[in-house]
Amino acid sequence: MSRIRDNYKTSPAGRFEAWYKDGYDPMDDCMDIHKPAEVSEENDVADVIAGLDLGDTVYDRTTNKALRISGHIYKILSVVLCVVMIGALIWMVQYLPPFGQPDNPVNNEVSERYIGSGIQETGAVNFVTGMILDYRAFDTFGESCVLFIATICVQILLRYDEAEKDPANVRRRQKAATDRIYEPKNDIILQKVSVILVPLLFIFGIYIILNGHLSPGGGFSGGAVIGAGLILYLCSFGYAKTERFFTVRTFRIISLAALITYCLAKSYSFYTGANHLESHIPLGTPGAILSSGLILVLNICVGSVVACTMYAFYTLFRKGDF
Amino acid sequence: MLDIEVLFTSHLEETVAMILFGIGFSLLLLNRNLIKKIMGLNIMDTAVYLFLTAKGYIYGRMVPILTDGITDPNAYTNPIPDGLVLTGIVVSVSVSALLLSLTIRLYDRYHTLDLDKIIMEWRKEEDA
Amino acid sequence: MDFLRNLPFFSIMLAMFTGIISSAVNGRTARRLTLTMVTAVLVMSALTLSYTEQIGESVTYLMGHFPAPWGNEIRFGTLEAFLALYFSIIMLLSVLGGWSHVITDIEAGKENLFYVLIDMMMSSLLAMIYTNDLFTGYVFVEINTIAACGMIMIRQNGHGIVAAIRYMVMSLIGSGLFLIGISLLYDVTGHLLMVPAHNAIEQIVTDGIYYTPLLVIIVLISVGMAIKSGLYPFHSWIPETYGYATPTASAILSSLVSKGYIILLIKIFYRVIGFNIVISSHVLNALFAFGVIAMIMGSLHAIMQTDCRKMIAFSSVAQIGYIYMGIGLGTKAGMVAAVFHLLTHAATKSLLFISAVGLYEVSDGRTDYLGLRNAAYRNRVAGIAFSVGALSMVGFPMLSGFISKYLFATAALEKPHKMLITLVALIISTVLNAIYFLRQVVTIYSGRPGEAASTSHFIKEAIAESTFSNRFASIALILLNLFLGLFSEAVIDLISRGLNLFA
Amino acid sequence: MKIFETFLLIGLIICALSVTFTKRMLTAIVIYMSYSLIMCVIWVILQSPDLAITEAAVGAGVTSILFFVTLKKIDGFGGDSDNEQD
Repeated sequence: MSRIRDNYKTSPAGRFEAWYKDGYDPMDDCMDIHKPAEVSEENDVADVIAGLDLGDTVYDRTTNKALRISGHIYKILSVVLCVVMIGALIWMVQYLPPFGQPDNPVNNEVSERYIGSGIQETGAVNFVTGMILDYRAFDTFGESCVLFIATICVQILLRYDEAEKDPANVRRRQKAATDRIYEPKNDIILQKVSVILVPLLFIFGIYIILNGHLSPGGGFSGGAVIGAGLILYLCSFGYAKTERFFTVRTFRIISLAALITYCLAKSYSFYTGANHLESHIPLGTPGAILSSGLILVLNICVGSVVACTMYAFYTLFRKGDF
Repeated sequence: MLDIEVLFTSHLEETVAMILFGIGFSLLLLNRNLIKKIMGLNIMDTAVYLFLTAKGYIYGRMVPILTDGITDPNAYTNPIPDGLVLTGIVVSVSVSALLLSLTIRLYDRYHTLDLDKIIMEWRKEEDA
Repeated sequence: MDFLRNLPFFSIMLAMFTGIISSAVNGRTARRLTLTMVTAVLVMSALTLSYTEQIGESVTYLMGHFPAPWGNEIRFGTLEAFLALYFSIIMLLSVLGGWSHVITDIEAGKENLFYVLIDMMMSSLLAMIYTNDLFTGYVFVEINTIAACGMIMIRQNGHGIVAAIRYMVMSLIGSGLFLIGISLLYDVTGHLLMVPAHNAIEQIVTDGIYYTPLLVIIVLISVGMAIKSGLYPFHSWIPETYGYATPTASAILSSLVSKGYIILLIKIFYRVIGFNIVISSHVLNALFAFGVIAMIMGSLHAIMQTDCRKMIAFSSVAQIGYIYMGIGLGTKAGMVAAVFHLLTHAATKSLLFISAVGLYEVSDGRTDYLGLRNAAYRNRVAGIAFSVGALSMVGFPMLSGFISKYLFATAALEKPHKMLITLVALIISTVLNAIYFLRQVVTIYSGRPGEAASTSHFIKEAIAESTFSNRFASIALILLNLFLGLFSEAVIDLISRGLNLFA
Repeated sequence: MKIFETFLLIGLIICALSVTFTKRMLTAIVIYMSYSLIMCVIWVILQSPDLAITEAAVGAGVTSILFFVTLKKIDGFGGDSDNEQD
């Protein structure tokens, strides 16, 4: 008898029931984050949470009836919302245009012009690049701004400056410093592999950026590849080596220069386009590296911004600095 | 009402994309662990991108890159969804990086990833 | 004269350019750059407004060399130019009113980054107002969300971070729904530009094919935008967000950010889907219902708050409810009332947040409502400003809140089966508003005026420190409120002409 | 080709579900990485090499690295004994 009950408890239905009745939440187990031994003294709430047992009568969901009911209602509502939404979406899929047919609404005069006249109008052999950097360039400029503003927000959160006196930040800095004690790890396998891989990654990234208008890829993917290469180099050789050529200053100069170039170049092209003026930028021969007008310049700008940003994300996460 | 056969023959990619969207959405809404929430967000976004990419595909056509000088629009797949997805991927990377840095700061301060616990504590303090 | 066509484009690009430059300068320079930029945008929007008033129709402006179905474009008419002008005024006054707190609330060395966020917020708001392309709309919605999140967490205390995470999670759910809505719309129409997409949708409605996906799309986009702007069941992030951010950020978040999404939603309703199709889809009834619930529940929650800023924040929940109720009426008059209330709320809520700052400054930093006792005598300008804002929210005649309530009531009379609910909800909500706002106003004026003279030393210092720009911003916002209340005819006329140009 | 694609699509769903129900964060991140890689292969099949390159570099590369760094910062590596990373 008890074995059957045990089986029921471990079965999905039993777990669902337990979760519904709030005795046990299967999601609770997902949080295998371990609380560190020392809890800082300036943080009362953290202290309380560290020794948290919801034994207090008011806030214990098992004893406080009102709280339990509202918790139930919230859970049921969210589950119902999810189920209804998935159901509605899947039910709707059958009414959509079928997959892969040439006469679907999406294959209209828009894509025809992108492909048919793309070569004369943008000079880009890769139609996707031509589309995102010329026909719909405003979107792409917005996208670069999203990346820029995300970097700004991460800097606000994680960068710390010399001027700070807040004890919480001092503690964070000490913690970051202990993270760096193990740098470089001098792992021979990692170092040998990255000696081979990092130059390859850089060359591959630069190739993707420069050939963005000729072959698959472009500024963003190339920049991400270069960024990954930088991160690998940092992991295997430590901060001392990377700081010789990449500091906050480098990051600021590169990203500012690239974004300002991007902004000005696109402003010029939007202004001439809207006022029906002649654009004085030669398109070149399609297929050559130096062709397709501004696209190459924009790709290089995006690539350098993205490479710096990815590396900056990593170092900001690791030690709150570049 | 629901024609299963249509779903799995002519709309396979879209169906899978919608299922993935639902999984990601539920993860983002229901899971209490912040890192899982961020993964849910990424799954949800990639599901939309899978849907868009599937919409750009046309049977038997080439990648939208000029080959052998053919400029006939009927020879290539649709380039528009690819462009949109490229833009979208950048947006989701930025958002994930921002959320992850918020996670680090939250953990620094409260040593937990569960927002409900923290909010419960606040209410307790307010009443006290 | 024809050169004026370029001004909306210039204002978007200028805002972004200022943002990029501001990331490399120090805090003081960044603040000056930002103020200059917002003033420039204000002037440019005013010129655009005069230009659109002269030609009397909306102008399409190419962003690139290619026309409508191929390239990006922006489009502006009377209402868009007016909204840009209005938003830049509010932005300018909010930044002016709270900048002294920005210095103290933000870690040293990161002040310029706050102004970068404000610049990007401005550019994204402008782009959301002007855009004529759905995907551009999505990208700028994301910029707006990230910038708003940055503003919330910039104080870096525990409350700020938790509030930012909750805001981000709710917003991302909203953006996810909006994104899949756009993707489906692209799938069934094949266009991302608003006007060609609208033509395709009309075709769909006459043919009847793909009509089911269209309904799902309308629901997804409406729900996504409603979540992002904080409609009632999804409001849980609002009080913490507005209550714990730095005052400038609170004012901007409550009065501008959620409004940008509503404007985009109205624009999609009118220009992409077509208002008649939206009405026949019955989505508006759901928005109406949630709006009414929000009006009452928001006010009830506000009564239960003891913290003054949280009280103002919960009042925002109720006001967002008013706006959605106006949209949900499904008539032209209801829409005009909703847009007018959007303007009212933007002016009044920023006035309340900015003047509340003036009151805390002289109350030893206490923010609970009893702690503000007698504060109005210590800072008279802030006291008057807070009272004006509160009276406007309650619907005192001559102030803007009265006009918008009047507009809602008259709009409701056109819809017989929604009339009763609307009027009852308006009355209940007004009474509840009066309870909690007048309670606060009475509190700040309770006590004898003479006490102000004999106050302790630190309060005198605080009064001396209370910045000139805060008072200036409060007075300017009072005037804006009076302007909306007294010259409402002209504004309503402008809104209804602008809505005609929207379609 | 269609069979291979179907196989990959089923793999995607399995990965997404296992991310939902995995208890250890490290495992979840690794599964998320493989989810990105499968998505990348599907995009190659769907004739979008641009996206495949980007997803391989970003989804499977940079985003996952950021997840790992976050996990390290919040001391989330390992199961019961969490001294493995030193």
